Amino acid sequence: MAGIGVAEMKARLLAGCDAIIAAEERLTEADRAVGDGDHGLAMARGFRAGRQALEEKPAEAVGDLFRHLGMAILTTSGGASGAVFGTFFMSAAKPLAGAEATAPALAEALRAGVEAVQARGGAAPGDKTMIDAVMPAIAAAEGAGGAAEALQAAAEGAAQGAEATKAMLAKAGKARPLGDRALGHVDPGALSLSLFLAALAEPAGDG
Amino acid sequence: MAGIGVAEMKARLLAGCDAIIAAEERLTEADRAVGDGDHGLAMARGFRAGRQALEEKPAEAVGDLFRHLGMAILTTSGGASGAVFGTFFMSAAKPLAGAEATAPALAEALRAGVEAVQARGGAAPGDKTMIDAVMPAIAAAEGAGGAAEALQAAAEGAAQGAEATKAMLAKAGKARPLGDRALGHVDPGALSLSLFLAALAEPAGDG
Amino acid sequence: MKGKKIINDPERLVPEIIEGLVLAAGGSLAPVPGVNALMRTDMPDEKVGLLIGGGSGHEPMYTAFVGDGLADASVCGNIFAAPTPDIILEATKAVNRGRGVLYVYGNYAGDNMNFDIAAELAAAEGIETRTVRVMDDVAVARHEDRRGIAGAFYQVKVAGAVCREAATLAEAAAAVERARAGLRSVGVAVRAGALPETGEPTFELGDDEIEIGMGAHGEPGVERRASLPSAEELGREMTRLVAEDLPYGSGDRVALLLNNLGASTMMELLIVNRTVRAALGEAGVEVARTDLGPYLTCQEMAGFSLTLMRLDAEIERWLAAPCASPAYSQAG
Amino acid sequence: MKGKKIINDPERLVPEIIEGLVLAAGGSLAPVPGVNALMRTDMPDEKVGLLIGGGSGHEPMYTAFVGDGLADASVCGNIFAAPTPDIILEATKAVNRGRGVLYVYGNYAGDNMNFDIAAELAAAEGIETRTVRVMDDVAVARHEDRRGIAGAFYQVKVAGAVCREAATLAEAAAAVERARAGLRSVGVAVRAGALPETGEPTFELGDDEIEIGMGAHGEPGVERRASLPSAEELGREMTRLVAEDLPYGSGDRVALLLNNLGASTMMELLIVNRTVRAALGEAGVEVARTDLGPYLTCQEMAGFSLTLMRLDAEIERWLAAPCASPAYSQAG
Ligand SMILES: Nc1ncnc2c1ncn2[C@@H]1O[C@H](COP(=O)(O)OP(=O)(O)O)[C@@H](O)[C@H]1O
Ligand SMILES: Nc1ncnc2c1ncn2[C@@H]1O[C@H](COP(=O)(O)OP(=O)(O)O)[C@@H](O)[C@H]1O
Ligand SMILES: [Mg+2]
Ligand SMILES: [Mg+2]
Ligand SMILES: [Mg+2]
Ligand SMILES: [Mg+2]
Repeated sequence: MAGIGVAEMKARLLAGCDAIIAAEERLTEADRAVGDGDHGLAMARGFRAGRQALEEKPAEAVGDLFRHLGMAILTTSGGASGAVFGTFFMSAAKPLAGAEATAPALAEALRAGVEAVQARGGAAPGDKTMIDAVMPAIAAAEGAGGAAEALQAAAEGAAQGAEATKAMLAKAGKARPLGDRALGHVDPGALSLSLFLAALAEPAGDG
Repeated sequence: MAGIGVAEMKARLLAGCDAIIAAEERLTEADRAVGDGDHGLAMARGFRAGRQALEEKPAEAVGDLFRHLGMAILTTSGGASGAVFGTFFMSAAKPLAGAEATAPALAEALRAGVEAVQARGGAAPGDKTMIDAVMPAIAAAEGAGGAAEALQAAAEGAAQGAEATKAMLAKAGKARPLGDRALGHVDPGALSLSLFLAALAEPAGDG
Repeated sequence: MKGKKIINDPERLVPEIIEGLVLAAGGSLAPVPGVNALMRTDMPDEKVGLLIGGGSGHEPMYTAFVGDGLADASVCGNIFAAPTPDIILEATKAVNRGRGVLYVYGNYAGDNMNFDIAAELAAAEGIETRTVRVMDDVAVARHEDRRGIAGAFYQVKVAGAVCREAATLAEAAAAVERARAGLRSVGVAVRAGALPETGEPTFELGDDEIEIGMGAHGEPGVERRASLPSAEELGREMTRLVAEDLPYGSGDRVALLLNNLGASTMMELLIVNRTVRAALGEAGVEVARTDLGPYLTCQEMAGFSLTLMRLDAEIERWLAAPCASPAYSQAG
Repeated sequence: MKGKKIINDPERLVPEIIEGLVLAAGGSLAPVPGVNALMRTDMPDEKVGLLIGGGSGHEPMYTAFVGDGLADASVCGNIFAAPTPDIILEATKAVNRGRGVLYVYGNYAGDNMNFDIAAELAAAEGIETRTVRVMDDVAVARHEDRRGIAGAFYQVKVAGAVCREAATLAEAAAAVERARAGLRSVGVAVRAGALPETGEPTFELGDDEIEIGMGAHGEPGVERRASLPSAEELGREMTRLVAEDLPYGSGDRVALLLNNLGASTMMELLIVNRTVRAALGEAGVEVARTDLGPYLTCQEMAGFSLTLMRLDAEIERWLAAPCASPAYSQAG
């Protein structure tokens, strides 16, 4: 039941950033359907800055990585996603104070992140936001034995959660006034979160 | 060598107005190529008003008809064409003071009209304006025996004159700054004048 | 249709907007060092600060409404993206003169969260802030979800006058809230604008379609129509949507704003104004002032919005108070 | 692309524009009875009259620049068509206060002829008139053929201040001529606007093409380019075209106008302003004031124009003089 150390987590987080950057157009498309069409731009901007912070800033604990990533997103993305994902990663940092992240700590981190997002933005599960991708990720991660397994489970949970947002009416963010026209469309932030977790779940190469 | 009386000239002028109104799109197209694309609109507006004036206003002399037509155009067309065609018809009225228009009087009327236009707008023959359709019309009409024949000749001259504007560089009006890009395009006002004269040359039905 | 914009590096739009605006302002505005924000250079020493802002791309709103009698500073997010908390915090510090800072901005999830984070950071540095969001868009049913659209002009104008004379931040916030209570707008989209970074339209609208109630970023509205109605029909419908919402009625005195969303013509707005005035007149609503032009745009989106603000003697005085800014100036 | 405009009867555009504007002006403007023209309601008894106008469809120019310190009346032709002499004559009579009337309008064949006819009719009624045409467009080589574009704003502003203080018509005309001598502009078209009556674009321009020097009705310019250059390249080129024409040079003090031709964004104009200022700065030209926005539009044409007016102390005072109109107001 090995934990994930700073070096490996850094490599995984970098892969997560790359996944977001690569998905820029897809995310923007998703936001054009239900929002104002800038989600990919904002996310790519934020995660590029996050990538740079991860590479440049010293990290002793795994949580330091999450804090650097969150702070970079918060101060460069802008928009709803900057505040949401920035808050999410910065708050997820707290349960990861050690040099290794265990499975329970990772589940705890996701929970701390989503709770902070809820406190910040007032959205609830079912409102068709990235929260709906995080919730099933937490549930899935909680049952996992090892840290890598937890990330794997979280990724699967997030993917299902993102998919499930298609059936939801938007109640938060720029898609809010869409009403039932948002039906059938995935929430852009939920999609981002699931793509990020999917990349995080891939075992890191020799980064 | 019969002259044309008031009733017949009125019918011919009405036909001329109808020809302009019917050519609205073609005239606008021509102006889109070398000017601001409103010539058809302005001419149709003016000649519709001219048509109404011809039908409603009393005319004792042939020249009265031309004066009514010119005044209506001057006060409704607007733009260059309103001033030009309004001035043209109003000034053409003077040599047509009698109840019948003879061939020499018609040639004289065309000349009076074009001289007034030149004085008003400062354009010279060869500047790619309606003047270049009037000039050959005058020359052709001057050789004619009867009034109907004069109109026929004028129409032919105007058609050739309009055609010849294709080879001219614009020096007046909104096409002026076109330089050699105006080459190959007919001058809209010259086209109007030739269409009007062509309809005028048709023997009137029992109008 | 793809966008076709006269720009340089799409990554540097916002700093270049700020640079161009500071130059155009001829000395009355200066950048807030290090962040995408600008402020007046003639800020008095004792004053409740007024900070406005939001995503860029809606110029002149918010960034060009900075100056005496209007905002003290504005913060500029990226195109259509709320500004980040660090920018807001810096600008807050720059305009705080010991009496705290009032935030006025549009009610969008992103703006709310980023300004709220900044407010907490400011509080941690001992700076008091208060927030009165613009939420005038009647196209959204739930009141607390209403977006802030062109009514921002009247709200910023009132806030500017209020913050000039208010003794305390709380007093200023209460006054702006009172004025905001009578502020309602609705928009209509006729054609989409394009995101300058990608050239892509921000939303899809058929060649003949229009959407009544569409938001300033192309957020969906209340009714999509298959064809463009006449100015009279549209003007009546939009007046009805706004007037019935508050409602405005007989004896009310209002300010009327017809805002060009970008590519519509002043000709169209003037033609619509006839109908709006006729409809308001029939309802007994008296128009005390009319503003008409591009106040809050959405790139080159075609369409307009209609705003009414209910007046009383005090609100009318605030609207009429002198002000000077690149976007709007008014004699005393 | 077909136009998509919020209008009613295409035959009644101009009277409806006037009606909407008179309503928006809240009592400061009134129609001239019976013709498509409007005038101020607060016209003083003794004053040189100032009459402006031209084809409609360029709003706010000319029709919305009527008021104290600007024009006394404006005459409105149909869309892009010079007004007819009868309209001009009526408006001339309406604003003549015994000191004669100055005509300021764009140098186009149609306007020249119609105003000249009106001037002769006015003379026959004993009213003296003088004419100072706007002819700022450097895209036309021959000086006397130069079109009047957005520089009209500065010329009307100066004429408004001058006619407010001049004792005689001749004095007023001479002053405006003197200011006009230092006025130059150039435009660039990025996309065509559409004629409201037909929905057809006023000119053809490829999806990627632009045309530098294009006139306000789509009259051809000096250079068509196959692709859109950067704001920096375009701003430099346009500044060069204008600055080299007068020429403006080291030590000159100028007013700078960046005019939105319709559907361009303020964002773009601000970005261009950076470059214009840099280029002028390098040439030693000092910018005393900047105006930026839609002053003379061409329906929803995209593009902008750049205008410089050389200043001396007197011209600067005229530009700075107070004025109030629906399109432009300025405190004293
Ligand atoms: N209150 C909120 N709580 C959680 N997530 C939110 C909230 N508001 C918005 N989001 C997320 O942000 C995403 C939109 O991000 P983005 O398009 O970048 O910002 P904006 O809406 O400001 O344009 C949404 O898809 C949603 O997942
Ligand atoms: N100075 C002039 N003298 C004679 N004809 C002229 C003159 N200026 C313009 N025209 C005629 O007017 C026509 C253009 O008319 P129109 O398009 O209706 O007016 P505008 O140029 O004001 O848009 C030109 O094709 C030309 O024949
Ligand atoms: Mg978005
Ligand atoms: Mg024309
Ligand atoms: Mg956004
Ligand atoms: Mg024209």
